[in-house]
Amino acid sequence: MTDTTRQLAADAPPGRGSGGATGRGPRLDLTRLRDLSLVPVILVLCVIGFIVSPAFLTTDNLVGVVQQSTELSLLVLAEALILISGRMDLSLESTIGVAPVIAMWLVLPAHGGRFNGLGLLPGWTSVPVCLLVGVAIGAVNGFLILKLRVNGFIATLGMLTMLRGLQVGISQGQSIVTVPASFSYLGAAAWLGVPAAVWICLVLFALGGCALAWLRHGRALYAIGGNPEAARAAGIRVDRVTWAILCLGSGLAAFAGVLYTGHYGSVSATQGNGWIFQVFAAAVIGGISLNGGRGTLFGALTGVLTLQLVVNVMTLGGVPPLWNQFLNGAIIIVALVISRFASGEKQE
Amino acid sequence: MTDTTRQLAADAPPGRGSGGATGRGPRLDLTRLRDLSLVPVILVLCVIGFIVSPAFLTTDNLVGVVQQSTELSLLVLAEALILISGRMDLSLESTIGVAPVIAMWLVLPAHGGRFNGLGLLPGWTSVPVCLLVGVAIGAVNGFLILKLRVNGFIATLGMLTMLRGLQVGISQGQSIVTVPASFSYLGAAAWLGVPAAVWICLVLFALGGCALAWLRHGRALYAIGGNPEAARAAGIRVDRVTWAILCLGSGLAAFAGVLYTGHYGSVSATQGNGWIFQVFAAAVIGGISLNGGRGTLFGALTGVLTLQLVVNVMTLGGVPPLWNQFLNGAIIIVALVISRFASGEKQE
Amino acid sequence: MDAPAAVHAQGIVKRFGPTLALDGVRLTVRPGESHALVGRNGAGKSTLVSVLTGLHRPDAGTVTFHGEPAPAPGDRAAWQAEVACVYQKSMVVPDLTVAENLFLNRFDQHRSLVRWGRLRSRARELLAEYGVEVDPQRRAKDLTVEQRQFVEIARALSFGARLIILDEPTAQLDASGIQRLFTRLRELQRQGVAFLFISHHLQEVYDLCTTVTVYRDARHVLTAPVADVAKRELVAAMTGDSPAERASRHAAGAAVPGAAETVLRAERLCLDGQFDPIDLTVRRGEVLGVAGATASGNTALGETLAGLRKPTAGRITVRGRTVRPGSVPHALDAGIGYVPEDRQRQGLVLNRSVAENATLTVADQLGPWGTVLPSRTRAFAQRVITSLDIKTSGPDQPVNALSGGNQQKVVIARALAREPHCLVAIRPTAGVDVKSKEALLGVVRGVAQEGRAAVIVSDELDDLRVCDRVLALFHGRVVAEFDRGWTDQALVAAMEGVTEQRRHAASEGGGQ
Amino acid sequence: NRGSSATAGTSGKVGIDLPRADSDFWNSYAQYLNQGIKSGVVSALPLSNSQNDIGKLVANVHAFTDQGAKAVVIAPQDTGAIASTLDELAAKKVPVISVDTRPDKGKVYMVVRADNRAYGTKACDYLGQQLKGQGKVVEFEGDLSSINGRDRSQAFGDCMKTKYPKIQVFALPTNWQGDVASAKLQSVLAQHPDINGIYLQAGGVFLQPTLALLQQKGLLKPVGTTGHITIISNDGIPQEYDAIRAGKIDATISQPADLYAEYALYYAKEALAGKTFQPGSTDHGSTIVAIPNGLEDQLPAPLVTKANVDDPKLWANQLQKKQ
Ligand SMILES: Nc1ncnc2c1ncn2[C@@H]1O[C@H](COP(=O)(O)OP(=O)(O)OP(=O)(O)O)[C@@H](O)[C@H]1O
Ligand SMILES: Nc1ncnc2c1ncn2[C@@H]1O[C@H](COP(=O)(O)OP(=O)(O)OP(=O)(O)O)[C@@H](O)[C@H]1O
Ligand SMILES: [Mg+2]
Ligand SMILES: [Mg+2]
Repeated sequence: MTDTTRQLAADAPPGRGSGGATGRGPRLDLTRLRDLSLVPVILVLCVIGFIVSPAFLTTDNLVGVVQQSTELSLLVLAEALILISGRMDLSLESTIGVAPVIAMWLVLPAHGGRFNGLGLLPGWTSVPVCLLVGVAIGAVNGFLILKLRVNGFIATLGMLTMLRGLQVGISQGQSIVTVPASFSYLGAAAWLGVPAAVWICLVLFALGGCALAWLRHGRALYAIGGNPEAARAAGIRVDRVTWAILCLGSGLAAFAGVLYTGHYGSVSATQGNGWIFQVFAAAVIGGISLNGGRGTLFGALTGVLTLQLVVNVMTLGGVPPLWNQFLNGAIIIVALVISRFASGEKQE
Repeated sequence: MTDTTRQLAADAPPGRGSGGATGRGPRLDLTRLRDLSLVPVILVLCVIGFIVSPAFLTTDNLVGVVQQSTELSLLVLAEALILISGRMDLSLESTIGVAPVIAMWLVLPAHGGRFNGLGLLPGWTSVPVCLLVGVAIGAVNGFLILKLRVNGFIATLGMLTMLRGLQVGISQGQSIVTVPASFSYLGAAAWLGVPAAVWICLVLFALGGCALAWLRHGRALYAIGGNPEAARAAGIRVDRVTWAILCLGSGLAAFAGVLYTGHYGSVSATQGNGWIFQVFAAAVIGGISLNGGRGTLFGALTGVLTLQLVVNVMTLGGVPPLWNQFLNGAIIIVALVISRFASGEKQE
Repeated sequence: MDAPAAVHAQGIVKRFGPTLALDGVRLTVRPGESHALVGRNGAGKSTLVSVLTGLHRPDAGTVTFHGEPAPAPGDRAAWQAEVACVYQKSMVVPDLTVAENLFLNRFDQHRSLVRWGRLRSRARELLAEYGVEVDPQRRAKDLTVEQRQFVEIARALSFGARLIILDEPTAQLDASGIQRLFTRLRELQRQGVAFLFISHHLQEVYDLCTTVTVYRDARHVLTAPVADVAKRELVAAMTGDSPAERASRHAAGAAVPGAAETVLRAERLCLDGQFDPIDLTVRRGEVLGVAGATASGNTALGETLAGLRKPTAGRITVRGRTVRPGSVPHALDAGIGYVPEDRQRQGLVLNRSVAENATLTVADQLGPWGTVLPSRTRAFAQRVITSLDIKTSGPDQPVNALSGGNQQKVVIARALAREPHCLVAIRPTAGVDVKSKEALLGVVRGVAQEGRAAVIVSDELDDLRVCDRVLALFHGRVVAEFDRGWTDQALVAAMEGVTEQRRHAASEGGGQ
Repeated sequence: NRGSSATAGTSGKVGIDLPRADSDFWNSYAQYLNQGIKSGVVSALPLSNSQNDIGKLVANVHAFTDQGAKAVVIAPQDTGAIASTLDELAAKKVPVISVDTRPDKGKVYMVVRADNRAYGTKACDYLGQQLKGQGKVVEFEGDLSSINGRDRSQAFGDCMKTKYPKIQVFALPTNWQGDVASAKLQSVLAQHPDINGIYLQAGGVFLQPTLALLQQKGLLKPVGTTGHITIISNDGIPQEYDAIRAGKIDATISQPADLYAEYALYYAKEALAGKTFQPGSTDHGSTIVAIPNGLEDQLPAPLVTKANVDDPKLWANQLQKKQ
């Protein structure tokens, strides 16, 4: 026995807590622990929140927090899937804005309104059109990354700028206030007293989580992210799947745009501006590896909630406006460090 | 004989143009070609610029373009060094702002001005203090990345937010207009009719280029970025060198802050805001690999000039303001694609 | 004869950019036949493998299985039904469990839902069937090299294909591992499974195979029954020149006088979980071998000597000077040269030039004031290229364009660059073809002849033959020490921990 | 022929830079500029857009002078970092008209802006009166590092402290982001359900998110009914007028995009003609005041309520007529 343990110890890659090496039980715990690593952080935040203001633990407030995280969480969901399969997409932050604008442009009547579209399509098509636009954007990203083989980070960065510019160009920089009812419904409606958006996000995360856990194509993402060659040898159509995921991701971003529009009552000209950093922060402190092949959607979700709770607690606590941003950054770092040590894995 | 030639053929690395097979000369050309890949782009831009406006080719205009690129190019220089050694630093974009502010805070008199500092130090210390602050920031990044082993991307992202917040907190969001003469001199002065900043940048790039080419520690960066383990096994003090480079990088960013202050006449509250994406774009289209171990400073420099020329040409060409940003993004992508095919290397 | 070949490849041409990897080669493996494919590094073996398994589409030529044309390039399932393969480079997904790696993308034929419980039990059965004791729950990256190799082999075999390709499966296995593998393979042979077996260990070819095919420089050279070709002819065919005097016999040269000064000494050196306190001394002109199977801790010992690992106790001295423990730079300065175990991982900066890699350790000697003069660098590189005869188009060629053998030479050049008093080399000939192997071992021997010393940490008998003295490690203890003239059986037995005969047992830990 | 004589002196071209293209307000400003230029007030180089980046602004100004611009109209969103550029222009004898912001340093020919401090004070007074000097008020602050945001915040804060000490103010920094504003308002509402007033520092960004949130929380009661939250916005864009007419919000402060454009061009023309101005009241109901580095024409920023929301003279109403 001693020798097997020694042997295991020998193989344990450096830095994984010594627990990593020994036997089965601990390892499982560790794996699960990686996803739970933010739970303590969230609990601490809740305690602080409760201390700074009794209003924190009211359903109103908590539901509010969750509702505010819906759009962001969808982007994180999308980015998480893309990261797990070993890619990156920065352009999501623009897709959430440009997809609805293009949809409105195609759908809204050519005159009368403050923003004049082409009026090519009936109002009810706005949501599907918006999603299609998202998918199309994903396809373009896929083409750049998989066919032209240019660096994904910069390619999607260029797309980010270009799409934002496209939005400004089409909307002439205005917010679009009058949108078809069908378009704003999902973001505004409430089911069983809880915003519809919340239900939808939960469902989507649940679906995504199950897909990653039990579906063949879900597992394929981990394989592709972990070792593309092996995946290919095992008969997974690496490029096709990756492309599909890029499309799906952008589609989700477009859908986030739909919710956003309903939630905030208009397609704002700066919708999603500067979100991508938050998206990455949430995903990574949630335990998703930027090198692909590792992480769970549950972790990502905890990441989003952490960031949103921070804002909420700081507001309730009445942090002096001038030091708001500073604290925000500090807390990201703290959360990152905690999740790194809780999961016991170096995040190279 | 025949089979030696075949052997040569066999030993040629893949995809580097048929020239790669035959002996040294061509390969060298090819390697250099990777750094020159943006030169055609720049030439095209110049032609366009000349067509759209005769004012383009005036020394005034061209010197102007170069001068406007100085601060950005210093950040790119810093990021390039860090990328070559296989790391990333997003916080540079905040360092360029916060370092001068802290320096001013320590140096400026405690009352009188619109912005009141602590007046702890004499005015002439402002530049050195600023640089020291930069180095200190780099040290903190190094600590997070190398000691705590957290993900560098997110850690420096957190630093980015935190430092920006720190700047807002200290400066109360104001621009600091009255700065010591010594502090604004370098950015404002002109030597031989050309802005001092331009000379300084050229010298710094030249120095950096030589260091990378001919200095022991310069070569070490490539080794570290290319394969840290091998570098370590070869007796290179990987962590120490990396740490030093992070400090140097932040120091350069702080120095860019000094130039910025002199150039624009004040420590602006939004100094460097949102630059980091440009920095990465410039570096990567300039042929620096995000995976480390590859790229040259000359390439990076061409990257910066390309981006800056685009802005200049678009202004001279009178691009409709609404479509400005769109073109910007589009051109990044085009440049990326061109540099990818000119260098003939997949940018995974 | 009459039965259609398990696989028949004809006129296969494959180029990678400028590189002609396969030049109209042919290969035929009959049903139930064990076919060896040998050739020097870069001969095109692995490339042929990827063609035969449908990973690469040949530029020209045809492949048929049992007389039928090969499946469509995209149709992996069909390929996998025809031929199973253990590739040269690891094909597991590090972060996934062994169970999942075993059944990657074929969890359940019909249902797209994965049933984990069932998957695990199937994995357990599979591993048990092939005698691999690995917990299917473990993540692949936590496995030892050997365990991983066996998992891949088990996976390959589990497809139930009648043709199995093994590309250098033994390169990373120790003797016992190889034995286990071979017993398993022989079983399959009896069941009439056909093999294509690639290895640089010709002995294995003779042990296992009936027919052998030799490639040289992307061309087919010969195919013949193994029985009909003597080793020297085989080598001749691979290298294309008249057979050299093989140095497989024990190292020649005068015995090292016990009086010779000690170059490297380790006193009660120990690293928890790796090896127990060990004393060893290496004298001028001596080559010391440290033999040991995978888990024996001999690699760890080597890495500790080189300063890559920090010992928990004990001290290392070079010519009486104590070396600061756990610091590579100090080890280098003290005069310890190091050839790491895995050239791809620790040896080379793959995208940099041969010159740069070769001079990595001497960067401080190539110019004044910390400068590195390109002229001197290239000159230095040129010297080692000629002295070690490294096959390269010049000092400026990136090393990732060199074959394994040549890459390994660059690593050794780097280790010798500082003219160390003592060279520590871990498995210096791993995955290197016979010709290069002799050259490399010759170099190591040469170091000793020049009045310096060397330590070879390895489990390959060919490596250990050049040693004057061999310590055998088993589970972190020195279980035996051999002078020259040891027999293979004795040494292997010692490495396997079967220490019934313990002539000059080491002063230290004769344990059990 | 007055026009011709006026344009007689104005041989040179004017370089005009727009600060950003992603806000209703600045796009209306651009529209008015284009109208003015078409009607030949001045001849201008093609408009440039500095995307809220001072570096781009400076680059564009350089381009203008290289193209021989004789006067420059800018709207520096960073009032510090423009200083040295102003000095250069002064050296080149190119007069500068600064719209909307007052540069901290460097010579300007004329600053054309409505006093942002006045916005804050107006809003404070309006809320103070409506709430009879007590209650709880939420203030959406803009970006703390933008001069206009800061002026409005400070003026509002000071006024509240001095004049209406009984009113409790929750100042929420938002970086001009609607979703941030909404999130923070939601938090505050959870804490204090009895908020009586809201001050939106920029209707363009905050209006819709605020209305949407109140709607969802059932707090959007028509003006006059009990439990109505008094909302005063800032900008004077058409959407705000709609909201006022619909009784959703009470008032807004019209930041005169039309006057910004009109007088930017007017002063550019006069500058080219070599005319100089003196402090004092003007013919267009505003006053020119002397500032350390030049003059400032403080344009009127009318408070718009249900009473005068249909006044055709308001720029947003003219905008609607156009469409
Ligand atoms: N990925 C690749 N890109 C370019 N050329 C390649 C690549 N892989 C192999 N080659 C070429 O194919 C030739 C044969 O390579 P291969 O790997 O088949 O050699 P090998 O016989 O497997 O050598 P070894 O015994 O070292 O494995 C090499 O000369 C090389 O030039
Ligand atoms: N990426 C590559 N680009 C160009 N040539 C290559 C590349 N990889 C391998 N080669 C060529 O392939 C030949 C050997 O390739 P390969 O990598 O299979 O050898 P190897 O696998 O390192 O040998 P072994 O695995 O037996 O140690 C060499 O001649 C080399 O020129
Ligand atoms: Mg091979
Ligand atoms: Mg090989």
